[in-house]
Amino acid sequence: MSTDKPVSVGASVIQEDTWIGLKNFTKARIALGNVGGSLPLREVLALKLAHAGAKDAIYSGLDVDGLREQLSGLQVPVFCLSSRVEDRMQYLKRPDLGRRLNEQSVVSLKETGQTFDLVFVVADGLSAEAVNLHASEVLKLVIPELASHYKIAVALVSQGRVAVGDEIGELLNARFTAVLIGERPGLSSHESMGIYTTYAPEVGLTDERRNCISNIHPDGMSYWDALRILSYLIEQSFQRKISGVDIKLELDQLPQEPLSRNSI
Amino acid sequence: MSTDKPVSVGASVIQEDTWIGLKNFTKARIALGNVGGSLPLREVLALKLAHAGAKDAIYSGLDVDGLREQLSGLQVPVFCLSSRVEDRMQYLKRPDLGRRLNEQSVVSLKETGQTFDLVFVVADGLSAEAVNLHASEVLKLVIPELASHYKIAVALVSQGRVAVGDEIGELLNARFTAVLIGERPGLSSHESMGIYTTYAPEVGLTDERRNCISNIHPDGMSYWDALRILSYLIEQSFQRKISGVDIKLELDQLPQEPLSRNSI
Amino acid sequence: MGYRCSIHSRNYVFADLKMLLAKATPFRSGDALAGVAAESNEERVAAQMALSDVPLKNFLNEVLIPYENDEITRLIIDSHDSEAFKSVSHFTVGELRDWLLTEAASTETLRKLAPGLTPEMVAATSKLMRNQDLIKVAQKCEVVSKFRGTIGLPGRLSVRLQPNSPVDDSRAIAASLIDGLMYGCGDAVLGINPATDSPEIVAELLKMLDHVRLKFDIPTQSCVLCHVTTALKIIHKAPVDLVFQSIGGTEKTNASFGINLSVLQEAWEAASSLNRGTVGNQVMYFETGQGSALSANANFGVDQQTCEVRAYAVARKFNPFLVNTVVGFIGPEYLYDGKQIIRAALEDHFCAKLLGLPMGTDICYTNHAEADQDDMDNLLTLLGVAGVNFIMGVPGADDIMLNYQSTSFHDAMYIRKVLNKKPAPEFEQWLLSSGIVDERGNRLPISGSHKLLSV
Amino acid sequence: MGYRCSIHSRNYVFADLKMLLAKATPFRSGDALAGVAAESNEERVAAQMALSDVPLKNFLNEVLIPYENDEITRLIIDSHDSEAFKSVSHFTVGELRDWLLTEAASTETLRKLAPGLTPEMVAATSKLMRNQDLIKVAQKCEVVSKFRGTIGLPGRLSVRLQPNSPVDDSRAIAASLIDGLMYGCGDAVLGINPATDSPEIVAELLKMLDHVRLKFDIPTQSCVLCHVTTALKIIHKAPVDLVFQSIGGTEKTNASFGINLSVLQEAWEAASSLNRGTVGNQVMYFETGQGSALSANANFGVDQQTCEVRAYAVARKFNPFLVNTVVGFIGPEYLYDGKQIIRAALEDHFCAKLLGLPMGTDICYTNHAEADQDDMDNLLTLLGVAGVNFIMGVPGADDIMLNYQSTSFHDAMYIRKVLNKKPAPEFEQWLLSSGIVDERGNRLPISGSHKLLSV
Ligand code: B12
Ligand code: B12
Repeated sequence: MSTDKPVSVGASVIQEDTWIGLKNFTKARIALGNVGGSLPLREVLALKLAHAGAKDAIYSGLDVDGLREQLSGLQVPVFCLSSRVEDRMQYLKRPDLGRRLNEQSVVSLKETGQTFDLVFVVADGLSAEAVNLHASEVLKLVIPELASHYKIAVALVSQGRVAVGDEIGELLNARFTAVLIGERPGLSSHESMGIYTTYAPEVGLTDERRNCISNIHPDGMSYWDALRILSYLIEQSFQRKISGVDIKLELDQLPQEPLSRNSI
Repeated sequence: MSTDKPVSVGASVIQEDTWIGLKNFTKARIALGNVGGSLPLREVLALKLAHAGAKDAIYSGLDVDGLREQLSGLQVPVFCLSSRVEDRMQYLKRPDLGRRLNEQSVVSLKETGQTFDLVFVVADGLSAEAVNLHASEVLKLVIPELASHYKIAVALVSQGRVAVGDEIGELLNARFTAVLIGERPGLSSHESMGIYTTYAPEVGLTDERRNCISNIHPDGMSYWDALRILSYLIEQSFQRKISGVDIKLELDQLPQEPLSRNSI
Repeated sequence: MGYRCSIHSRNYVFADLKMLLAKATPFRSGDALAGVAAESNEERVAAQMALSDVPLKNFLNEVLIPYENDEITRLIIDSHDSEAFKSVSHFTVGELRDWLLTEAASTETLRKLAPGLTPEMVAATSKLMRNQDLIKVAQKCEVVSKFRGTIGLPGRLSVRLQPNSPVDDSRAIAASLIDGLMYGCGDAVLGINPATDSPEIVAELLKMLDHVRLKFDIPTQSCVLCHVTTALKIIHKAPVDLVFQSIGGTEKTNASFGINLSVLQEAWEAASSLNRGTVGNQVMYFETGQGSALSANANFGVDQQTCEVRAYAVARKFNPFLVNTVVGFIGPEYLYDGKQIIRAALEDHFCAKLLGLPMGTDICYTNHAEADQDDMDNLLTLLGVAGVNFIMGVPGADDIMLNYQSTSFHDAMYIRKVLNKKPAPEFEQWLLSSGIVDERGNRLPISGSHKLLSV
Repeated sequence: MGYRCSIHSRNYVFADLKMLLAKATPFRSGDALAGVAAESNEERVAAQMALSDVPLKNFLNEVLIPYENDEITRLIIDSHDSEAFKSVSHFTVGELRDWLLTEAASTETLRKLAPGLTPEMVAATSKLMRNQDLIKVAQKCEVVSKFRGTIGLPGRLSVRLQPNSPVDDSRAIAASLIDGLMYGCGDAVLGINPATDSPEIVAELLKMLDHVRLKFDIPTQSCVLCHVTTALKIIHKAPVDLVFQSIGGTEKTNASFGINLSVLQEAWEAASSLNRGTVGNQVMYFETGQGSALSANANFGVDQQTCEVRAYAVARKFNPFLVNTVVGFIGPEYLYDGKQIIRAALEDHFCAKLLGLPMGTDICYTNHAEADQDDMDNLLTLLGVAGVNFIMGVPGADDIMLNYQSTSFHDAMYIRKVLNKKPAPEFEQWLLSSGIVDERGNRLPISGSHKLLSV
């Protein structure tokens, strides 16, 4: 054989996929093509770059001032709290500390001596970016609609995990908490927010007692859909005095327009 | 088939090696037996335990006071020096710093304003244990024999690498250095010492310019053999005004009893 | 009582079997978090030495979590097959490890032994094994399971196609599904994680999967990984092949997941009764992962790996089609970096296989862990050699709903290529007849008019 | 000139090819020590993106170390086979990476391509490859070498038997030698590292090895790994099969080892002239390892992996029988932990194979590195899949003279078993006829009166 014939002049060596059109339906990494079955280099590098970005999101910080500012018009008390975690490194290794308030926060909540029906907890979780972007938008839509029926408070928590809502709820004698929290950042969405709801919160509950609305971000669930589900969960919880696995999301019972219609 | 017959009652499942007797000839881990070709558990665990021990040796410290004390009878100046390394963690990552003296050490050597023929450098290297155990023994044997011909000094260096001897030699205008240094600790010998000799030392030399006597420890080379070789290297270096690859160890030219005969 | 070992002049004492097991475990962040990890390498080796001398019989008498308080302990003790155990009943843990590596422990012998082993015995043994031991013994274990395809045959490696969407959008999911099929994936299961826990949505997704399967006559099975109680709600209204549930190794962990053995029993009975399988009728799909018990404060001082293996007792009761350890998924608080993830995955795979389970692995990491694609390549290759039953297939490795990186369709092509592994036989036939791969497993060029693209 | 890549709104500029290569390298401690590592993951990806667009031709025009100053640069440029290069001369680095993974890059094509590739092209390509890519492509490369045995055939894996003694004691070495042979090791070479650099001792050890080889008619070769100048001294007085030398990738590194190309040439000619081989006459054994150039202050700002691959140009010139990267041997200042060691080993193996060298690996770590036996098990398995030509066999993994842990005889049994690899064919026959292993590679029980024990 002669080796002086260029292996594949001009043409790319990538076997492209003919279904590139399907990319219109999803942000998933489909129709990437292949080189002998393996991922083409362009895709390998794109993934690496996204990985670098997602790692940065983990280290983003909760914008307490900005959030307080944005929520100021709602006329509900806003508590600024911290978990027992000291820094991000520790946050990653000690979820137990992220589930509990630090002493100062406990004292400040005890001092209020108040009782609430509904407490919205905003926690950085694994992506402060997510709640910095979405939390006040969601709260500005939901709180005005509920304020007439329920006594409401908001708590902002740095270095918080989902279960930190239990202690906050207990200290504020809340009947219900909804924790708005940054989900683990993914390669394709660094700022995905989740909402975890709990009826009759108290320290020590586990996740079977909660419901979850996940993937709230521009490519995921819209604010509007999240709010429809949230309204439903609040309704169900207050009616049945429970939360968690026994509440299923029955689509036909979802309010069509629970609140002013808005998309993300 | 019936599974109620015990797989191998009584007898061990280990296929033992019939040449256990060969263990008398070596400390190597031979005749370990096997289980289906794999290492029997007893040997796996023995290795793990030795690994824990070897890692500790890395973190042993140079016994400067003890060494100075032991060398005090020799009537040669003993300099106590440090490399530029700050702690063990840094030592492992920055050999460049371990090859250079810190400022204070440089100053102290410059202050002496003296010239020496032979400088013996004792450095912790990767196992301070090794030089703590062997260095003064070797020096006590060799220095008295040489003191009549050569002007000698000793330098003790914390956090030192082999090449730190070059800077010391240069600063003391030495014609020759011998660096006694702790070799990397092995599983079976945590305290193995090496001696690296250099003629006309100066900063920036590399290893082709040195000779090496390695594996000085109870299961390795005896003090006596090390001293025979060291005498030979000193003789060759001063005669031929070189050190390094061009000097080969010709056994027949080794002095039979260079110094008082002693085994480790 | 207590277990002891003295090293040099130091005496190490371990109060009970639970503590001995914890201290003998290779280091991982979760055990440190739980406060049960060994404090030095020497203490760890001392524990391993002491553990190696413990007779296997002890595990039948000294339970880690009281029988009265935990239905999984009861399950383990009550379902122990003492006939099968007889052949190794005279061994210590160390002897079992040594014996497993010998030729005497053949595929057939190990299959028969499985019901005689308890999770704790197996976990204990794994703690004494090096990675190479975990691979070598697992490779000998063959666990075959059947529904519409046959999974786990020697020389084969299957893939769960995981076409998730953050909004459970059918078209988005179908797009990823087609992509995966075109890369030879989907023989283990077509399995969607739903973003929303709604019976209607789950039913709708199941119908879509079944439609695609029937339309193209794909010899595989489907699953929507909702909560088991959600699946129960729709089981007679939608085409349910496999029923999924996350499970843990203590009753309390399962309670935190909102389940218990009787709910699982109910699900198993309901799904079995549908008789939708063709070559077999194993209907359960379970997922597990080190750390879930501690995360739910339900570990009772038991180390996370032992908790994990106890979950396999739950799985084993329901004769599952698939069991999957989501090893790097839960996060760095339990498995900190690539090294810990790799070790844990090899342990989980070995332990499950030895207990007779059809184990697959979600070879994965989250963006808050210290790991990267190279670590996954390593683990994928190691598990391939160990004979893992199946892996995940996620478009481009990036799950855009669960937000983590798993193995991609391309990774599946890689591992099948370098180890010369084939898909499940029924699915392989389908791939060949659909013109997707050739006999050597290479991807064929696929035209824009391929039948699958008409979906 | 300079290379650039902008990411988001940030502009990354890399002054020259040398810097581009360094910044594109996966993180390792040695590059940080040298001050040439990328400062962030993003910078690293930017460098990789820029590097992927560099035409391969550039490497022939822009050398990393000036032609005038470095005999290895001259060797690389002067010996480049532009005929063989033609087939890929239109590629960028990224395209070469992509092409290597395709079916078009077959074993035969790659063999013919090898002389057309320079070390820098290959190093650059490897930096863009994931571990799975390094494994997959290396697996396709077959490099066979011959002396008294045939090494590197597909389905085979050989072992250097390394029976060191801290005092070069013949009986101690013989004891380890027998032990290793009894575990099927020694087909790559019976190779002793001498503790003392004495011509007489080296000669004596060579005689002992030759005596054992002849007495038991073992189809293998021997070597004492002294300095090449020492070997030259005794080459006509002692039975020298292979001549050994450590080599580096810059002229100055080699100077620090006390060698240069002409010394190696002299050694090669002398050893070849002895004609001691039977099935072939490849006489050189080289060792390399990332970090040696920096350690000798001889890296000229070139990253350590590129320096390493440049050493392969030196090796290639002398048509070696064995090349061995001592990957975890040099220490944590160059490769900090198990992860870095594994990555570097896969790179070294891939690069050498692609350049046409018979590469083996000293899968090892020192006690000052963050690594353990599990890391070695992983690497051993990965390299086995990648098709490594040979590994080390050290009694119980513990080299009592060099003070580090390598692979053991038992490790060799493991990898051959799980991957179904055989020793070199000549040696396999000998093992069978000596009653040491059976056809399936299992160790037979060996009586105390076995002939080898009469030594
Ligand atoms: C990590 C994770 C898990 C881990 C949680 C363990 C841990 N320590 O982190 C494991 C693997 C155990 C798990 C299990 C389950 N999960 Co989950 N999980 C996630 C995931 C990927 C990330 C969550 C996150 O980032 N949280 C933010 C951090 C900062 O909070 P945290 O306090 O550290 O973590 C807590 C919560 O994440 C909570 N949690 C995790 N999953 C779920 C699910 C539900 C329903 C609830 C109430 C809470 C909950 O557990 C953690 C510890 O308290 C999300 C998907 C996503 N993109 O968010 C799915 C997700 C939340 N899980 C989901 C489901 C369905 C489950 C299961 C019910 C599956 C099953 N059939 O058993 C189980 C059981 C959950 C339970 N009741 O405990 C769905 C929820 C659908 C919905 N809208 O209700 C999601 C959206 C995706 C999915 N389909 O899997 N999960
Ligand atoms: C590590 C090591 C190496 C590494 C050194 C790189 C590095 N950065 O560490 C590498 C792989 C490059 C190496 C190469 C060689 N080594 Co070497 N090496 C060792 C080893 C295992 C440990 C040394 C140690 O712990 N030093 C202590 C630390 C604290 O000092 P350091 O300043 O960090 O390290 C310096 C010295 O180790 C020195 N060094 C390393 N090897 C040699 C060899 C000689 C002859 C000299 C003068 C210096 C030297 O290089 C390092 C950097 O300056 C010893 C065996 C042992 N048990 O000691 C063999 C050993 C010292 N090496 C030996 C030999 C023969 C060589 C080679 C000559 C082999 C060859 N044929 O090319 C080469 C070239 C050495 C040179 N002139 O540069 C012999 C020496 C025999 C003798 N009595 O002369 C020994 C005893 C064992 C052996 N047979 O391999 N080596």
